[in-house]
Formats: sequence, C-alpha cells, structure tokens
Amino acid sequence: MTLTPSLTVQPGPPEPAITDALVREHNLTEDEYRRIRSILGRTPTYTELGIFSALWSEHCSYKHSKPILRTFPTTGRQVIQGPGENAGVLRLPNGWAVAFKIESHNHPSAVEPYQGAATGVGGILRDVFTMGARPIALLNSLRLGPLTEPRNRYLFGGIVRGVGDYGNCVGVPTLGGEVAFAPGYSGNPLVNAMCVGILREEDLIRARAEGIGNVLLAVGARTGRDGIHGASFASEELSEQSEARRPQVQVGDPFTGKLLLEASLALIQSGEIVAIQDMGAAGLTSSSAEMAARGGVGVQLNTDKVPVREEGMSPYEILLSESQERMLVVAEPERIPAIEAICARWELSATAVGHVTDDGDFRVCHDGQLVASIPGRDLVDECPIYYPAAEESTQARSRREASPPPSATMPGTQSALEQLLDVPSLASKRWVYEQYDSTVQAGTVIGPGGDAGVVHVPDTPFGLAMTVDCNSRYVALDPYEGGKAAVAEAARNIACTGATPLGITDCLNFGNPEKPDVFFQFREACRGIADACRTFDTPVTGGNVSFYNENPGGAIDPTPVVGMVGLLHSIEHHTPSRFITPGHRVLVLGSTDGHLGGSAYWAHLLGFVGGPPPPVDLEAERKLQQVLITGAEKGLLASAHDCAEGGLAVTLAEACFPATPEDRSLGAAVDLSDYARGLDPTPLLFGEDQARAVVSVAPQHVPAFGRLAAEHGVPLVDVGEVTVAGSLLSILTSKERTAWDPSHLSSIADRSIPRRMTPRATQPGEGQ
Amino acid sequence: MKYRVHVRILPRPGLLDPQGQAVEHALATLAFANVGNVHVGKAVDLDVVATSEAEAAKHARAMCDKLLANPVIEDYAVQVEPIS
Amino acid sequence: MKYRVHVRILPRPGLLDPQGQAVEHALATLAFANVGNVHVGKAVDLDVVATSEAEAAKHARAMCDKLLANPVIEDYAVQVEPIS
Amino acid sequence: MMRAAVITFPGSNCEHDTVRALTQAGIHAELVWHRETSLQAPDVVLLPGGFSYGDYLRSGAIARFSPIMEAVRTHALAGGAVIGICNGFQVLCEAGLLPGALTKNAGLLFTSRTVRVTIERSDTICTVDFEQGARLSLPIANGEGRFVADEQTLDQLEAEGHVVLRYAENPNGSARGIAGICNPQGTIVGMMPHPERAANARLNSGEGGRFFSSIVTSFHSQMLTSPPNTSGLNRDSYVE
Ligand SMILES: Nc1ncnc2c1ncn2[C@@H]1O[C@H](COP(=O)(O)OP(=O)(O)O)[C@@H](O)[C@H]1O
Ligand SMILES: [Mg+2]
Repeated sequence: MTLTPSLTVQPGPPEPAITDALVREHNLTEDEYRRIRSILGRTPTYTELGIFSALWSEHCSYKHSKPILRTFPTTGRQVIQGPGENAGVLRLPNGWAVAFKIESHNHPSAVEPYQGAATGVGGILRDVFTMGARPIALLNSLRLGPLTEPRNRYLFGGIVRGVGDYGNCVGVPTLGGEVAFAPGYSGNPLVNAMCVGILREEDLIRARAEGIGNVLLAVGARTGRDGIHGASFASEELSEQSEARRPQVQVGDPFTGKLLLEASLALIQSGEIVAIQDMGAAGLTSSSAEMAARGGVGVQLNTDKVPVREEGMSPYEILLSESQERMLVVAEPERIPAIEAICARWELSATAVGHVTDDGDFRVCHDGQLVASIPGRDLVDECPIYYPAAEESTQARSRREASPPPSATMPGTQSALEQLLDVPSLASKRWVYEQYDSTVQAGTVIGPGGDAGVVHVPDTPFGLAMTVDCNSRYVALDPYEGGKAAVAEAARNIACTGATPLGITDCLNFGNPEKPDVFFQFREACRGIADACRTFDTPVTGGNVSFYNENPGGAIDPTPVVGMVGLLHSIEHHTPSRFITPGHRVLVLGSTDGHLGGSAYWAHLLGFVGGPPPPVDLEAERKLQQVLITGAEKGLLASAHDCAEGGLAVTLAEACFPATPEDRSLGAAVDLSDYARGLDPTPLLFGEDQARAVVSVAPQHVPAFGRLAAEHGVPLVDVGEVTVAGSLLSILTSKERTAWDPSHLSSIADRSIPRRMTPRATQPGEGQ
Repeated sequence: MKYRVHVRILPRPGLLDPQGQAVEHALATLAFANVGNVHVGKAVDLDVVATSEAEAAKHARAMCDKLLANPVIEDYAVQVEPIS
Repeated sequence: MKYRVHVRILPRPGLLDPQGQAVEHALATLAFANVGNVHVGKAVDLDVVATSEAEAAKHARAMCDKLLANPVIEDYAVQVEPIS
Repeated sequence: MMRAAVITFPGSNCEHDTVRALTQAGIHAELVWHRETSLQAPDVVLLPGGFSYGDYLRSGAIARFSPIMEAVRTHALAGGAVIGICNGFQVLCEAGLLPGALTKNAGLLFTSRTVRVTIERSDTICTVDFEQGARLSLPIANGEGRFVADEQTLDQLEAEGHVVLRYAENPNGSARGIAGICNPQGTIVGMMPHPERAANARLNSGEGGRFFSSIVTSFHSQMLTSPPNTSGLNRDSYVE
C-alpha cells in the first residue's frame, strides 16, 4: 500500500495534544519549537515532536559542538572515510583498510551498569561492521568515582562484566583500555567503547539511501519499548526529574548481535544491498533520516510493518525505540528474496518497512494513516547550532597556578612508589582485562597489559596497534595542554610497540556545554587535540560527543578520550613494554625536568590536585615516536615503555613486572645520580615530563641505537642494566639509593583493584 | 523458628529477555508444544531464623530490595515454609 | 486450560556453590543476621496448555529432564498454577 | 589428506581459528553448519569454542540438540575422533559424550589468561606429539570452565587415566585441577584451554599447534582406524 503525499497529516487517536509542557519534556527550547513550526508551517503532531526531539537532541545533532569539531584536521593520504559516517576508515597496505570508532554509553551505564555497558559495546560493534569491516578488536575507557563508595564498586563491577560479556560472546578480543577513578565521576560514570575492524578497500559501503523506489528493510531483533528517548535522555543532566523519565532499560543480546554481524557482512559481501546502517541512538528515526539525508532522497516508513515485541506499540514508540541488535537495509525491491535468504541463513528475519522516495520528505504511515511528514533535509540540517560562551573559571585558573601547601609531608621514595602502585588509577588493571577475552580470533600479538594492543591482520604480514588514552586531571588543569597530552600519550603508546600512528577517533566527555567554563574546557581541549593531530599526521576520522555528564553532586573532569590506531608493517617488529633479558641496557629517551604539576604524586600522595600539568612539546613527541618506530624496525629495541602517570619510577617498576602473575619479575640496577643535573629524587622519579620512554637494548645494539636517537635529536641516557629474575629494582640518585623487590611491587599493583572489589561488591543490590 | 525461603527473581515485564527467548525456541524445536511466555531468571534459596512466617517473608523481601534483586530490571517473589 | 509453571533449578546438595557462598557472605556483611544455607540457581517461568494441573506438571518435569536442568549438577522443583 | 569437520553453531566464534590451526597442521578442514543432518565421513570432528546459542540457560545446553549432533553422536559412537574445545567441551558434556559438567568459575568471573597445563595422557588423538607430563602454556577464556563430577566419576577418570590435561595452578576451582578429559578409548577429547590460539609461532608460543599435528600423527599410526569399540560410550553410562 502506498500513500499519496497529498494526504494530510493527522495525529494517531491516542496522541496527546501539543502543549508547552510537552515541548519542554521533549527537551526542545521555545526557539527550537518555533523553528519546527516554521519548517512544517503548522503545529507538529506528537509523533513529529518526538522525531524532532530525537534528531535535534545534542546526541544526534551535535548542536553545541559542530563548529568546534570542524576545526579538527580530517584529511590525509591515509584517509578513506573521515567524519560523517558510522566509522572512520584509513588505508592500509595491499588494498586493506581499517575502520574504527569510539562511542560513549555513559547515561545508560549510570542507570544500569551491566546492560548500559554491554549495549555500548554492541552499538560500537555495529558502527564498525556497518561499514563492511570485520571487527577484530575492542577497547574501552572507563571512569568511575572512588572505589571506597559501595555504589561505585557496584557500578564498576557491573560495567566491567557488561563490557566483557558482550565482546566475549560476539568473539571480538578486547586488546586494551584504561580505567581511572576520581570523585567527579561518582554518579557520572563514563563508559567509552572503541571497535576496530578490517576490510578490503573495495568492500567499503557507505550508509547512503539511494534509488527512488528502493525498499527499506528492518533486519534483526524485534522492536520493543526499550530506550525510548534514549538520545534526549543522554542529552541532559541526570537529576531527579530525569530519573523519573528514565527510559526503559535496553537489554543487550550479544548472541543476536553476533548473528547480525555475520548476516550484515554477508549482505554487504553479496552485493545485494545498496546501503546498511545500524539503528543506534533514536533508532529507526535517526537511521532512516540520516541515510536519506546522505543520499539526498526522501523516505516513507510504514511503522505498522515493523516487527514488534509488544502489542499496541504506537508509531511514536516504534520510531523512537532503541531496541538493540537491529539494522536498516536499503535495497532494490527485486533483491528482497535474496536478502531474506541470507538473513535466514543466520536465523534472522528481514522485513520491508518503507521505501525511498523522490520528494525529500521524511514520512511515516501507520495503518494507512499519515502520522508524520517532515522535509527531510530540514529535519537533519536545520537544527539550530549554538555558539556558547566560553570562559575559564577563576577556580580552574587558580588551581593551575597553585602549588602544594608547604606543610604537606612528602613520603619517602621507598614508600611513595609502593603507595602509588596501590592507587587504583595507577595500579594494574589485570582484574579488569582478565574478564575480557583477549585472545579470540587467534591474532593477538600484544594483549592488554602492554602500552598498546597489537593484533595481526589475517593473511597479511602486518599488524595494527591500538590504544585509548586521556589524563583528565591534566585536562581539568589546562584543557589545551591536556588535549595535546591525550593525543601525545596515545601516539607514544602506539610508537612504543613499534607501530606508526595513523589516525584517531575521539570521545569527548564533558559537563553541560551551556556553562561557559565547561565550554571553555571543551573548546580548548579540542584545540589541543587538533594541534597534536596536525603535528603527528594523525587525522581525526570521527568520534562522539557526550555532554551533560553532571548531576547535582557535580560535573566530571573534562575527559576527551583519544582512540588511536597505528600500523606495524611487519608483526615481527613488535616491541613489548616489559624487560625481557637480563644484561640488556636500560636507557631513558627524552628529557627530564622533574615537572610535578598535575602529577599523580601530588594528587594521590599529597592530596593536592593542582599546578600546571606538564607542557607537551609536540615536536619532541614526534621525534621520540620516530626513534621508537625506527628502532623497532631495525630490531634494536628489546622493550619500550612510555613514561606517563607516576613518572620514571612507575615506568621502571612496570617494566620489571612479569607478563603473568605466575612468572617472576626481573630486576634492574639503575643509576640516576648523574642524570638530569642531579635533580632531587622526588621530581626526578615522580615528575611527569612528557615525550619520554624507558627502553631496553641489547648491549651490542646500544651504539646503533644511540646514533639513531642522535640523528633525531632525542636525548638518550644509558642509566643501567636489566638484572635476573628475583633481583631487586634499585635506583641510585644523587641523594639516596632505594631498592624494591619488584615481585612485591607487582603484587601490590595486581591486588589493588581486586582487594577493593570483593565478590560481594559486584552483587546487584549492594550499591542501591 | 527457622524458615526456608525460596526467592524467584525474573526480568521485569516488557524488558527484552534473550535467555527466555532462546529457551522458548529450544523447547519448541524439542517438540514441547503449547509452551509460551518463557522467562529465565534467578532462584535463591536460603534459611532464615524469624519469629513468624510473616517476619521471615519480611526479612526475605528486605534482602531482595537490598541485595538479591536489581529493581531497575528485575521483579521478585518470595515464598516461605517452616522447617520442621 | 492454560497453566503458569514456575521451575526452580538449584545446585545439587554437596556440590560447591560459589554463587551461594558469595551471596551468603554479602548478606552477612549487610547485617542480615541468622541467614544460612544460601544457594543460587535459576528460575524459569513459562505458560503451558494442558488438560489438568497434573498434566501441566508432568510436561514441565519432562522439559526439566530434557533441557532445563542438568542432572549431573542440578535438582529442580516444579510449581503449577492455573491461569484464569 | 586428512579431513576435519568443524561444527558451527549459531554463536560459535572460534570456528575460523580452529580451521586455521587444522590447515596449518596439514588437515583439510570444512565448516559444517549446525542445521546439517549428516557428516561427509570426516576423519575428525571438532566442536569449536564460542557461545553457542549465547550460552543461554547453560553453556552447551541448547547446542546439544542441534540437528547435526545426531550425526556427531553416531560418528563418536562408531569410534570416530571428536575434539571439543571450550564451548565444544561443554557441548560434549551436555550431550553425555563425556562425563561431568562445566560450571561457573569459582571466582564467579569470566577469566581470560594464559595458564600452565600438564599433559597427563599423551596417547589420545590430539596429544600423541607431546611427552607424557609435558608442561605448556595455553590461553583460557571462559566464564563456566569449572569441571565438576561426582567423586566416583572423578575417581574413575583418574584411575583409568582419562584426565588428559591438568592445570598447574588451578584457575577456576575445577575438580582435581582437571582441564581436559577423554573417553576410555581416547577418541573423544574435551578441553577448556584453547590450543588453536597458541598455534602460530609468528604471533605466540606456537605450542598449541602440536594438538593439531597430533591428530595427523595418530591418524598415520592408525590409532583412528582401529575397529571401533563403543562400550561405555552412551550417555547413560556417564550420567547415572
Ligand atoms: N578497561 C580496560 N580494558 C582493557 N585493558 C585495560 C583497561 N584498562 C587498562 N587496560 C590495560 O592495562 C594496561 C595499563 O593501562 P594504563 O595504566 O592506562 O597504561 P598507560 O598508562 O600505558 O596508558 C594497558 O595495556 C591497558 O590496555
Ligand atoms: Mg601509556
């Protein structure tokens, strides 16, 4: 049955009348509502209001961030697909390409940690396979309030289980991630998930509806009442009111997710379809409207044809449901039987729910009645764009300019390192990543626990390195330097494995952008990211903005998470982060000034979060990366570990740790008495100067590696030797000699999180 | 008095229950006809000391609210029987 | 007639039940005193059409024997109530 | 060339890894979808890892009823070689082709790590290339990997030498540290560790590859063509 556009739009019988209160409930401003009326030339129906509300939500429209995002570098010879599609795509050698993307699922995880995190992983997998890429790795970046709070333990336990269960079941290894804890995340946990997939360049498919008369098919799970208004929910602060309007929890079904993955890749391979897109935030509405807008066409949806899970669902509910594990496919009508057959092979159904039209309208019919008709371009493009005021708060400035109170007592070097390794943010994340299958697909070269994950690309000589990074304390203290530091740390992590950074995806988690100090953080952090990406030639290929991460208790620290991928031309050249051979020389690359501003030492041992974070010299970072990459390619490096939180001391200790707890730690004898002009032990060992790495090199390669560093103008100092398993990590400074048993340090780091997360802490009700 | 408490915790109606669906589907292929509305959840059995059956049930409900069930996605039911 | 069947599937006595232990421990730390013998298993609810309550229960037991429970590790109990 | 059938259930996710490891060992491997009802007389059947049917209800509980399982059972009962890895092991236990069951890990968490195991029996179809008592490291990745059986069954497994792999450091509370077992003939083997993920010397230890080369060795040494002895191979003998 087709409807002629001349039919007038009528509200469905049970639909409420439009009132000011209803408009407000839909998170639309008066001005936005006026604009909607002028686009339509009439009052919208309830269904239309819902559609606008979803597509004009911050989550879908990027109305507060678009102008800033446009300042990112997005081009380069490696870029096949930049921002605007479901995932970015970069070129690899021999006709291969990598698709990758990061996305947040913060608000749903605050409500139901397990399902929120699981569906976050499900969503990011779909974003990647929708491009025609087979997912080969997952990463995740988590932020939580301190584990001293029962609620945070409950959230953390549920989130980690949710992330794990989804990826494990689908069979995609999790190769890395990060976890940090700080008070601002209490009640506002952050769950960012990243997926990396590979494809042949010729198999790339874009989510563009084309071909008038082509059909739209819903593939996968049935539509229920889950997550209605999820997109607008994710675009507001969490308050008691939002608690009441909380959408019904979306439940993930990784089993169906896996079938959908296989069916989607088979559909793309078969050439039977024109386009495919996952139904993510704002479900059927955003997937169809966005595909139509990209293709410059209109669509008509027949909501009564959509397979539903519950009786009596209204068009409004069907359009806005965020039920998981669903895809929307565009195809020529003659191809329907072939498509149905492919889906049936994977035990899924495909149902025609609409078609592509030539008039550019976004039209919805239900039981023969036209319930929505909106000019499609206006729906997607006419959302107002805001340029909020940006101004740094005086508090932020004074925190940056402050130094620790003189009365602060500094712990001795010996205990400082032990205490730092017990801080959950710095400790080993083994408890987390052992819940994630990191070896499925049998291509893992470096799993979680190294500087970056490395996976072999099947049937090729090369590998992909990947990481997610952000030090939000740096960003809070200086958003511009913090933004640069996030990219620099990611690139350093990639380079430490021997891989060349290729490009990034970002997940920009911030508070309410309508507050000038928050928008200042956002703008400056983005400027930092953009500058770093330009220097490193790592274009931004896409990402996600998550605003409104605040509740009455406070806002999160600004957390622009950078997800980066790099190329290892030959997997044989991968470099581990840990020392491997006693007798190898230990060398420090880069220069040490003893910068303690913003450091973990100040934050966790003195309880002082402040001071300027370490400045990032992008040129120095680039040169350091060059040395690490070339050193690996020439086979000169036995290990390389970047210096990040906790400085040289933490880096040296981690380099001694064994890969599995059953193995023994190596030791190291390090002499820093002449290093860095005789700096005091605390700044020397715990300062967080950027652009540094600790490497180990076989004695016979030291001269060649020294020449390499000199060629690139990177300072290199030989500071000691790797010693046999069971020996100490000893560090001599101009003032003192300190020695630790690295096995003891390793067990402090390994036990930090599990001893706080007893089994009971992960029981459902504990934190309620 | 000692009571045996049986708690059943099941997904809230309307929420997707993939496990229930899978079991329903499996039962159908095993030729168990006329079976529907299958849901899978958790069962918890425990002994509790209380002065009356009603008090035992009250305790059990408190445990569900506080720990055993997740009110965001689960409903629960409690049964109590005296242990001789 | 249609019947609602409630199945409880619990670990066989004597088998290690780490989930039950974890819950028992958590209840204790939440100051639920006098609780013991905690076990955690699965609950399955389903509707079945049968000519009598007894027949519905028989069907349900067959489903448990065949699919729902694993006799190596689990025992089950079936309850049936008519649906009005 | 030897021929292997790798059974794929909806939710399997290690089938391609398994095919790769078999191919590397010189075995021709084909995927067989669970809906099939017959096998094309393969020399060995592999049940790969993954989450068949989402592992809903219990791991392997639903997969056991897949149409292809009748053919797998017939093949097994006739003395044919069957190897179950991780989820495949769970399916074999659920199907009663091996005794015992795999339950939630004692630590209650999914556990993915490298563990050390000992080869307890080097005369099964997939361990003949190892020395008896050999130690090696293999990845595990499961939430329900804790092997349990009643004491009598465990005693029998030990007494008759049907424990194939044992953990050096028990990661999940498995009864007697059991990581893998076989039937009395050594023709049906189930194990929780994933040798196919450690079978490529360019990427990892490569030690897992010997499980697959063992298949070829045992085939050439006619271990697999000896007249089938089906005693003790029906479900009841183990379940009761
Ligand atoms: N949520 C997580 N998921 C998976 N792996 C993680 C997670 N958090 C941390 N890891 C892993 O633990 C190791 C240490 O993490 P981190 O301390 O953030 O390292 P770095 O400071 O080098 O970035 C890394 O290999 C990282 O991939
Ligand atoms: Mg790092």
